[in-house]
Amino acid sequence: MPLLVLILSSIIKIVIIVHLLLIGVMAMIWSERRVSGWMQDRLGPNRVGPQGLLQPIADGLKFMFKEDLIPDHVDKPLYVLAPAMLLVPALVTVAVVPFGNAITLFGYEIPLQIADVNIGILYVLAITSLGVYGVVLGAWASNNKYSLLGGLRSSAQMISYELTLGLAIIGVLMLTSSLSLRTIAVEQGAYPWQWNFLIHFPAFLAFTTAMYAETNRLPFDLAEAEQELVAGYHTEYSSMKFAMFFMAEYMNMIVGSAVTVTLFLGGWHFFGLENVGGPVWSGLISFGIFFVKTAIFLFVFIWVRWTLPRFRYDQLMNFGWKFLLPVALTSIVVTGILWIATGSRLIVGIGNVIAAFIVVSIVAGLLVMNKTPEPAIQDSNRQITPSALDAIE
Amino acid sequence: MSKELIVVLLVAPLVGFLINGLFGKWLKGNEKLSGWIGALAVLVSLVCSIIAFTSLNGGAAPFDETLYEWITGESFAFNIGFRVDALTAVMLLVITGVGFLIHVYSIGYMHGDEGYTRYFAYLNLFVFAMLILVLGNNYLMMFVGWEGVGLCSYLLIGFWYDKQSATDAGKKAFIVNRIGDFGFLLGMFTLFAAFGTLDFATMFDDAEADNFQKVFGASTLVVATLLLFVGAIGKSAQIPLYVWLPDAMEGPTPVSALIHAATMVTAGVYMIARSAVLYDIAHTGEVVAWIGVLTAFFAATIALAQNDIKRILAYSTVSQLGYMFVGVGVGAYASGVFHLVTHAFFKGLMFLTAGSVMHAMANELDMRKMGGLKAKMPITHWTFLIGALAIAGFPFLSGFWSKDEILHSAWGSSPLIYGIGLVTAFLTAFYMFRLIFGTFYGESRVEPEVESHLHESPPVMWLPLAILAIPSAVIGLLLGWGGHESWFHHFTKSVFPEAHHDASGNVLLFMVISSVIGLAGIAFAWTRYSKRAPSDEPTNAMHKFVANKYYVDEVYNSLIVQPIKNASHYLLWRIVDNGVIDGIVNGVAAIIRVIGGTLRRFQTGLVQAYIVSMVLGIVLFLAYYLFFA
Amino acid sequence: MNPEQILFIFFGAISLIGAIAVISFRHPIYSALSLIVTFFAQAGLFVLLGAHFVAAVQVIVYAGAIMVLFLFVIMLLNLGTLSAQGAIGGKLKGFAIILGILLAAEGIYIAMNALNDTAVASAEAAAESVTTTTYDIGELLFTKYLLPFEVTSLILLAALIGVIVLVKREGQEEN
Amino acid sequence: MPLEYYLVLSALLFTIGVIGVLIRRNAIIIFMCIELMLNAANLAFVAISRSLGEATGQVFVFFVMTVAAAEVAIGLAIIVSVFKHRQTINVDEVNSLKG
Repeated sequence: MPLLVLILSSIIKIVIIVHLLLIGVMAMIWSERRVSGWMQDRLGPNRVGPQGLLQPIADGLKFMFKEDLIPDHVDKPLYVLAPAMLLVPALVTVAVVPFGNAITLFGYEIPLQIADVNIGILYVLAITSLGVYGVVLGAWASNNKYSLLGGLRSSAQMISYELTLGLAIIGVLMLTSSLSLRTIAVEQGAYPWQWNFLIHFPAFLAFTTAMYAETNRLPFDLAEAEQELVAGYHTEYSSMKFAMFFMAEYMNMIVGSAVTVTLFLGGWHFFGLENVGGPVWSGLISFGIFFVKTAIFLFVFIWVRWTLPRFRYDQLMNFGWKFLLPVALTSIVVTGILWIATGSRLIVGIGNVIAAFIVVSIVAGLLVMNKTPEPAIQDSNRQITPSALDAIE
Repeated sequence: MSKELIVVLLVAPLVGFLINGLFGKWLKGNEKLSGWIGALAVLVSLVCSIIAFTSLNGGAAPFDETLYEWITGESFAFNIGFRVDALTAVMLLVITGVGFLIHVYSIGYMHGDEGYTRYFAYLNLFVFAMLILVLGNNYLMMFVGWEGVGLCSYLLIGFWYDKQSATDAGKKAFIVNRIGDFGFLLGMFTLFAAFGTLDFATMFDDAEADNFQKVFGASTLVVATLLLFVGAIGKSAQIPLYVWLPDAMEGPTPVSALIHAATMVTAGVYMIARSAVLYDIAHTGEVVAWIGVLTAFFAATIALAQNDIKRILAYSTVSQLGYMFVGVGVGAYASGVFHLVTHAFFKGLMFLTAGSVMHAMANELDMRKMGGLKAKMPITHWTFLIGALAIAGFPFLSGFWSKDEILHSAWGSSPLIYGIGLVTAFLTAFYMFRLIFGTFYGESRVEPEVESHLHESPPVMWLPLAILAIPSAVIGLLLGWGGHESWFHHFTKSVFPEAHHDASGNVLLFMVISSVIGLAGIAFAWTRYSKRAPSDEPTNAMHKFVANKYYVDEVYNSLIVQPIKNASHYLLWRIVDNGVIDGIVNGVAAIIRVIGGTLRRFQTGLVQAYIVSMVLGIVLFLAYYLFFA
Repeated sequence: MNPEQILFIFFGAISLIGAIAVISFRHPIYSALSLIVTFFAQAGLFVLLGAHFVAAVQVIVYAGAIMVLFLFVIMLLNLGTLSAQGAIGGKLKGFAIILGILLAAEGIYIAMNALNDTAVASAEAAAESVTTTTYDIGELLFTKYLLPFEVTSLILLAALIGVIVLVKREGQEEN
Repeated sequence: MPLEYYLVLSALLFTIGVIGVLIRRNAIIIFMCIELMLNAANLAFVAISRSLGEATGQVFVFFVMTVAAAEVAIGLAIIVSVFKHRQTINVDEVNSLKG
């Protein structure tokens, strides 16, 4: 492929995908509100446009025309920088996600992926881990106790759950022997029973859960818990800067879902449907399949939001360190041993589930046995004193 | 024979030692278990030894292999290697066989002792070290074992370390042995300088081919073998280094039986038998034989006047070791080793019976307070009697055969040695039966409160006695029938050089003479002691002189120990240590104090100031390295 | 000027500027941010050197974990700028900077000259464009350097326990 | 790109780290400077690894990073506990090393 074509096709892909993401964000905002309404037996937005479809645009316009307020007491450079630092990683991650099989145009085969990096999954992890800076810096720059607490919570939470995020995919990597997302998607094959989420079911659950935590979604949204911290790290933000935080959150959801679909749900594969039609059509169909899968996963996001209540902070830490992390570690050990010993994906899958069950039972048993009456949470974590450390830890 | 077999044989006691030594604390509640672990470890070794013995194929197929390279230099290599030939196989059987029985015996004997597990740990360690000593295929391995058994001997003599006399005896044994070991080391160095290796096989081949560096000219091997013999003198308690062995009786009696009668003290004999080739070439055997026969006679005379049964046995051991040296000294290596084997059985047996007596008598050792024990302790009595008859050379018992062979060979070498040996045999029979009559016959002189407790020992103790009594009685007949044409000689033929003097004279005549001498000794003892107790007080000057062991300990004390002590106290401590060394130390300290007083002002407590000086150092060092070096 | 040189100058300049910023900013938060920038530029240099895996790990470990920890602590202790006067006066400070410049000069001298006629220099021409893959690193890591690898796991474990002990004891004292 | 350029860059970064350790008083910034020095070493490792055409240097970078992570964890814990006791992390004021 000539360099020119490569550059051109890449630019086109980037433009399309970024716009798709932005549109996706709007769609998500709309569907979140509509689905929430549906789940709570109310209507949701239904005035602007048919079914309220134009509501996100209205919201966007409102954000744009509001006064861009920069409070007096903030650390100005960081205050301005923070929303961008949250949004950029979310956008950049998408570069290595394969949206579909290749599409053939004008005799050139163009893969539906911006860049097939050979360390793709490491890239995703690296960039995802940067998302926390936006939150933390925004929180600190706001020079506001509530924001700061939100930022602290967020950073601790993200560091904790990143571990699970990284460890949970190692089983997948071991069986695929590749770090490239495209290879991982291709290796999974066409049929759902070949997909990774069945082979690594506990790891899949752990990964998904950790991803919820990474995106600061309910039930893990302690960084912006309204009842405790007003609006957490973005309390001081308004107008477009707030909108950027807002968009980043949804964008993270979309990208996270896409990564999950690629890693665990067979990517663009679905019963061989992706191979139907010519070189052009099959590419488009595979993209469609990928889109649908991601959409379903996003629906689960909203569904979970209205199903599970928010964790308390210590529960969050306990859950992350004492359940998810052991499950992810077990998954590595079990997958490795069983794969070497038997070489059968079926046995690996069954073994993973059994081992995870055992580990969770043990941990739960230990926790129940060691249960001591929980001390009341002290008021002192309202102010940042050395003693607040202990309460936060 | 496989490598694995040897490793198992060797490691089993080590494992026993580790278990008892490391986990003894947890085994304490169940001391029987601890004892049986120890015994089992040795049993494993025994079984392996038997397998090794049978697979030797009558001495035809020796095993010699290196397992591990220990120290490797440019021009030399010391290896951990093992050699199993006829000599080693015999030693293995003696060590593990007698060792096993003594372990079993100890289970009963040590019952209720505070250091029960420690005892078995030491005992197992001893067996391990002894096995290394006899298994090694070079002098270095032998030396490792040599030192190992020395250590265990020290530990076990001082086993009851809260008893002053026991710790003193342990120290004495250790120090006296060090003198011998020093000789052994020097001998080893000489050999290494001469041959460039310490491996038996290559060294003996080179020696026979006269292919070695003559570090001391023609007398190289003479020097080396005599130095090695100094080691043997220390380890095997010969004149003048025999003084530690009687004191070593402070240890538990089974230890005396195993270490100070059956195995360790015979290491010197083993070493000379092993180095037979060298001694043959160097013609130093005569020295060995003379030292041996003098020791034999000298120790026997001391034994005449002792009243402590273990001490009598100890001097008897020294005396019998002297016999063995006579054997290996006159070139009858097989006979010497043969006597080693028979002696291991009957002397082990006698020590154990002595232990049995002590057990019954509440640790009483003085035979003036015994007498008439035969009725109370029949098994002990009979087994002891068998042992005593064997050592006295009663016809057809084991000692008869081996001692006879040695005397026979001695005649061929020097009639004078033969004569002294014969006298010693008479003395041996006499003092042994003095002991028997004093202990088991006649009126009971036992104190009343002790007498009420008198009993035969439990089965775990008398069973080993009974078992040991059998070989004590018959092993000589089995192995030694036929004198120099016996099975034992055939078996060990491959190991030893040809005897250079033929057995002259009528074999039967020699046998008759020694039998008569032995019986005469018994008869003489019967006339003197069958009716009356051994005398309380020495009656004349000669008796007193002998009863006090010729005052050798006192002579050593005033000639060697006191001068060294005084020199240490006045010269080394007062002048060298207090004056010179302390002066240097204090002076250095004073200088440093002055420097430190100046330098401490630089210690500001500020980390960064330190780092600045560190970086300054780095910069200067780099500058020097880059531009000036 | 080929693209590699351009990129080298770009990333090199950023990392130098970032590094200088680390030691120049008064406020630790800005220092930390500058350090993150430096780390990113270094990751870029690693990519330039064909070490993709190391680049990714650099971002994950340094930017993703270590620096977050730094920020976390800075925010937790709510550290402001420290007062200017200290025991190390201006003289020592000037001396330190001079020392640093000397050190840099020596380092550059080493970098430029010391590698002459060494194995490195001779091998350089042969292996200019070799890209090491994750596979290569993994293979080395789990064969030749297996023991060091296991030892690092012990180091991490020790650090883990150490941190818990450090912080836990303090907590109990206060309660 | 010649190896020397990377090494010069590495040397410069290292020196900046050293200067930082020498002139800054904030323990956390000193700590960051140490990280900077480690990174400079990493850069040299990777550059030489590329020049030699083998991955060993990168393996060492991996080890350096592991040690750095452990060191940061411990170091920050120490800083936190020092702060709890003395309410400062100014190294000038933390001078208990004085004899």
